[in-house]
Amino acid sequence: MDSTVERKIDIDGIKDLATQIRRDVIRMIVGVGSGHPGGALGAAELFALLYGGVLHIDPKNLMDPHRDRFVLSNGHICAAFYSALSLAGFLPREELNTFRRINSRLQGHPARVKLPDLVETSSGPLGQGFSVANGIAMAMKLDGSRGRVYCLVGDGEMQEGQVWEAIMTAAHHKLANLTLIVSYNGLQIDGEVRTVKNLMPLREKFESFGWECVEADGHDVVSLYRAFTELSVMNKTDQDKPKAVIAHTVMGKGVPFMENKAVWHGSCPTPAQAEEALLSIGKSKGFEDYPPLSKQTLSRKKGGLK
Amino acid sequence: MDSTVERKIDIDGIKDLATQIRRDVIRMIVGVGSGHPGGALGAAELFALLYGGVLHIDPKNLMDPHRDRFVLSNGHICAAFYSALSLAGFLPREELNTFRRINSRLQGHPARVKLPDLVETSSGPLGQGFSVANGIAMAMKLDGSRGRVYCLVGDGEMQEGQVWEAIMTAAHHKLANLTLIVSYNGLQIDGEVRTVKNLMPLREKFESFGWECVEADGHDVVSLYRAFTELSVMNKTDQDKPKAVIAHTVMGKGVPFMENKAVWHGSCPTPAQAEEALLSIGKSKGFEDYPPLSKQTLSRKKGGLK
Amino acid sequence: MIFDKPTPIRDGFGKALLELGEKNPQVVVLTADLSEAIRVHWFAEKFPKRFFQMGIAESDMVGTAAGLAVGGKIPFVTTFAAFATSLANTPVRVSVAYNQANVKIATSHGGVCVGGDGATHQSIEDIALMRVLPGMTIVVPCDANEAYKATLAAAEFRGPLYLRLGRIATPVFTKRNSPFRIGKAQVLEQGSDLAIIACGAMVGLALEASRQLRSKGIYIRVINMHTVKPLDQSAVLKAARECGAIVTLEEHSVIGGLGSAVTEVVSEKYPVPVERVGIQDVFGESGEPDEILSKYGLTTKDLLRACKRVLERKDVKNRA
Amino acid sequence: MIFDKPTPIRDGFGKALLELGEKNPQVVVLTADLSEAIRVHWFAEKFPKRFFQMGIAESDMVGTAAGLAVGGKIPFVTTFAAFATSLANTPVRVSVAYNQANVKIATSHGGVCVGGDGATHQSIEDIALMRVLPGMTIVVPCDANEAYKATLAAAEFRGPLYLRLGRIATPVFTKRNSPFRIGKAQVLEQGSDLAIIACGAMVGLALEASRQLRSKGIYIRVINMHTVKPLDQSAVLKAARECGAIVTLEEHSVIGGLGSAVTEVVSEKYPVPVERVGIQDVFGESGEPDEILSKYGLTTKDLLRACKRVLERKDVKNRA
Ligand SMILES: Cc1ncc(C[n+]2csc(CCOP(=O)(O)OP(=O)(O)O)c2C)c(N)n1
Ligand SMILES: Cc1ncc(C[n+]2csc(CCOP(=O)(O)OP(=O)(O)O)c2C)c(N)n1
Ligand SMILES: [Mg+2]
Ligand SMILES: [Mg+2]
Repeated sequence: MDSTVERKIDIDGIKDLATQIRRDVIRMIVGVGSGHPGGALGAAELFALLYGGVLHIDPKNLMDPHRDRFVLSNGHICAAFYSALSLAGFLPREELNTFRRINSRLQGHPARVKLPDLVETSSGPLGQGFSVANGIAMAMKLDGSRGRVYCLVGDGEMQEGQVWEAIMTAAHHKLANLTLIVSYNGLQIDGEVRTVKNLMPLREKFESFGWECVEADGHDVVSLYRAFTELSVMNKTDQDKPKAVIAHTVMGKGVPFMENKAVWHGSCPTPAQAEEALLSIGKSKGFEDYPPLSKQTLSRKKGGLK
Repeated sequence: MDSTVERKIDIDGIKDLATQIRRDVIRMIVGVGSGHPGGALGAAELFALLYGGVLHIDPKNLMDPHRDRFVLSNGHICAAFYSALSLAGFLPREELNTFRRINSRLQGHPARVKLPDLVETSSGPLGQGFSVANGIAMAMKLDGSRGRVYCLVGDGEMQEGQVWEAIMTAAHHKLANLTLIVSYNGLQIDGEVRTVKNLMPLREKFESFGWECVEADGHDVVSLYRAFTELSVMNKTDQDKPKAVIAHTVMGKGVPFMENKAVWHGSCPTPAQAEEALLSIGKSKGFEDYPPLSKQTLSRKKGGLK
Repeated sequence: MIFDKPTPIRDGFGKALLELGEKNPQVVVLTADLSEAIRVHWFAEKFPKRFFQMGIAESDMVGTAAGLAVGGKIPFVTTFAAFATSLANTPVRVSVAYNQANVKIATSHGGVCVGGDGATHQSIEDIALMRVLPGMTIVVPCDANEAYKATLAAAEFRGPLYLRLGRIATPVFTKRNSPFRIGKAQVLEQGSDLAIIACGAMVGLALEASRQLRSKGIYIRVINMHTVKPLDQSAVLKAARECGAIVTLEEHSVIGGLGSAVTEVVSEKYPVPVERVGIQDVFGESGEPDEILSKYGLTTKDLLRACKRVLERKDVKNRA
Repeated sequence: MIFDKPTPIRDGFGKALLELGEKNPQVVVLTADLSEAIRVHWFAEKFPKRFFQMGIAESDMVGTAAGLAVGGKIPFVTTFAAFATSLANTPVRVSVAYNQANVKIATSHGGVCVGGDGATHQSIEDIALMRVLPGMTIVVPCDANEAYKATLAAAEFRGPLYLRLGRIATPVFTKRNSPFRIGKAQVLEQGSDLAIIACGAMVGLALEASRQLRSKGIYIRVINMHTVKPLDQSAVLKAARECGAIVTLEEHSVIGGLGSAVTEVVSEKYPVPVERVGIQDVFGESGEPDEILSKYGLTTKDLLRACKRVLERKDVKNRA
């Protein structure tokens, strides 16, 4: 079975990509002194798989009506998103230096006005992006697009009522061209999801709302890919359910001292911690760290930093 | 089995009360020329049972900390609510004449500022009341009240995201002192619920959200009562789930030309139709129609009508 | 499609939408279980594929519309004013306004002329809620004809736009060939003793007040400020300079809406006395529209009183 | 509990809450997965039974709080400004304001000093959104001491109240014995060439501008308008009459907030030139607080420029 997957995607390449995303995330956050490392690290494989094997998007043909779309609803983990975009050729690598800084296109939460071709919708307030993803899927159906919409949400995010409205909408409007990915790391800001506000059993919930739902190990590329493809028999008339992938992830994955600790949802590591983190993550084989820019260069380029 | 129920509530009396509620609803709405008869008629047995047998509320001791509370979340059906209040001695019967009129306490949607002792919370925008009911249940738990909170919602109303937030809240905070009643008539303004935005299977949804859920025939007092009591093993430590009763109701029930027709959600019958409706409903045995007030009286009393 | 007898303002919207359905295949319509109330049932019948019933889920509806706009469509989302602007405030803010998404939000039940449904259904805040959003254009047509034109203009206009439509039958003031341009106030009467700046169905009251005062030798400038944002500042400042006193008039709270917009501009550029006629920061209630208008101070009489007050203050100022 | 060095305004709130926990058994606290950000983790630890974690569900949280108030409690609901006032706008409107429920809504992240999180997390609309609700009291403390007093006062006050609390460390201007009464403006400097009416952390800028202008012989009246609603109209009108020119200053859009409130009052009662310093109807962005304040026109320099502009207009007016 693994071999089938291997024929379709470059598993090692994607794992390697995930490593580089993790490195980028740590460097971006420690570089600016704030951000959300936990969820971003936990979604490294997801972004690597999406931008390294699943999404049909071509940086050179961004207006292809049949391209896939990606919506990041849990916008706070955007460090991983920006990293993936830069590694996949959509953004200059150096630009990651501007993350969360004044005058940057890489806002602390993805901003469509800053990156209209890459950010389908601004997110930040949880629960907003998913509805937009549904709307995009509807427009694509109207236009006969062969593309697919992937939308990522956090588990804590699913406590927002609007998410459940969107779940009903996708099922009711038969958005079989939509895949919702839940990054299920069991944590949110104030602690464990089950303590803050329990979501379990989540799969049963999706099923009772008329969705197809599979679970996957969010750090196992093969498991994830299989979850995606098991479901992507899309646009067939006999198959009109939207698809949910519950990706079991670990907050802070890859950095032992961060793993499964809610405090790393939104804390910035110290420089020493960042170094330790980078050591744990290791180096990627196929990629390089983005080059640092001197503050002066940044300031010249963007005209804002002091 | 029926006999057990009969020992606890006066089944015939409650049925009779429902008849009077239906009469009142028709007369109130045709009297003012607008309102929402469909859902109100469909909830006649519910209101009759609540105010005629289930709720422990005493018009003479409205501040009893152990009293039960009732929250009408689907506020548009308040004609039935006001009627029940008047029949149970909480409101003067004549006041029903003022329904939806200027300067009235009987607003088109229940307004707490107008009736602070009887309306626990203002409703109108769907999806609001249920959260408030949860809050009341929490306050009662804090205060060690033996009372119970009953909250009524419409099926269409359940499309609001906030309802699902409240569903999660009640389960998470173990509000075993709360009963949610869904008036499941399968209709809303624009037609069938399953066409507008499907809700089925609803019971599975409640269960996947950690609720106890039973279904009942919303027009069969015994079936309804059993649903309430099957569940009211409340405040036991081993039992901390909130309880949902899916009451299968018929929009416009009791008035054949209105039954199961979405158009009667919010249309006012003509005087001739109202007469026909009253004929179909028949007379109650134990109650009288509320006396009409002349426009002059109304105007003198309330100072507003022309 | 032009109306000549009293017509619900929303009808002008519904009819224009039908025409847009034919003309522009990108136009899509969403509603939240209120298709007839906001007059999109005509569009729904004719263009079922481009009509999306979203159920009672206004936040999701607005977000979905933003997605449709991202996908190249021109979505009109429709519901009551309170539900679009208050209940769905965050999707409007984030997914529409901040995204600069090409979404048109069209609502009925702005103001108090809602009839028996009462305070919760009477939006006296919607203009304020929309006005504080950067990049939001706000259009409040004064009659069905203007609603018709505004709807066609909205579809041409690129960007977020809020269209507030009245529910009850309203006299028709504007003609087939009356000019309408988003952002450009329409001066209906040219007096210079005092200016009344009004929007929506209240424009009728302004014309009536003008008629009554003319007989006393007082000449009112009546401005139909159909676009509340961006406000036609030059029309306001011209009125301030030439008339020296202003009364604003709207079926909305005196806080945050047209009245505030006018006081902001004149305070900054040319301070003159301004009276704001509107709902005086209280919730509405059930009743017949005329009963409510009269109880809450939105009659010609109230307007005339405000004119009198502001003229007195203008005099004091001129004497000083 | 009194602060003397720069302290996040929210800390004053968190400490007062802790004291309220002891003093008043009816006080309960709700949060939506942001307990530390809004400093209710101290209360949560000490009074776990009266602390309700509601998860990321702000609308439901506000509705639940209204229910707790119906049940006799004094709930403080806490989250970021945008989530309380925009996302939960309808529960605030219906279940709190219209119900006149005794709910206190306390938020951080009002304004742009949020740091890197960017526009969606920077509420420049919250005061406007709350001000248009009938019966809503709005308090914007200028430092941690005032936040502390305001929180205690809020618990005593009956009815809906919105408390806007800054996130970043802010210099402390007020003293232990500085007077604080909801609805009563505090005049910090007594000049009469020009009045600056400010709220929140911006009061510091007003004091700084006053210091700088004093050296040029221009005497500023600095008014700390901690209560934006109900506005202390007599303080505003006194300033208008005695100073003849006003600058308003707030970390909020110039639409709908304190600036609008002031122009409404003076336009109605005593028109004078008013400059509104605030966010100029645009969304914010990521950056360091000082970078953002400077990019968006909220520095002492910007304030001084506004003072100059309004003084020129006052002169023109006086000459005319
Ligand atoms: C509507 C809204 N409420 C609150 C927040 C603040 N917030 C940002 S992330 C977060 C926790 C999200 O949890 P989860 O989705 O599980 O993401 P994770 O922490 O796992 O990355 C919260 C409460 C927000 N951004 N939006
Ligand atoms: C938030 C909100 N959206 C829309 C409406 C308008 N509205 C009133 S009742 C109703 C239909 C409700 O359906 P249901 O709950 O099934 O009640 P029924 O028609 O069965 O009485 C709608 C859409 C509303 N009151 N509130
Ligand atoms: Mg999580
Ligand atoms: Mg129904």
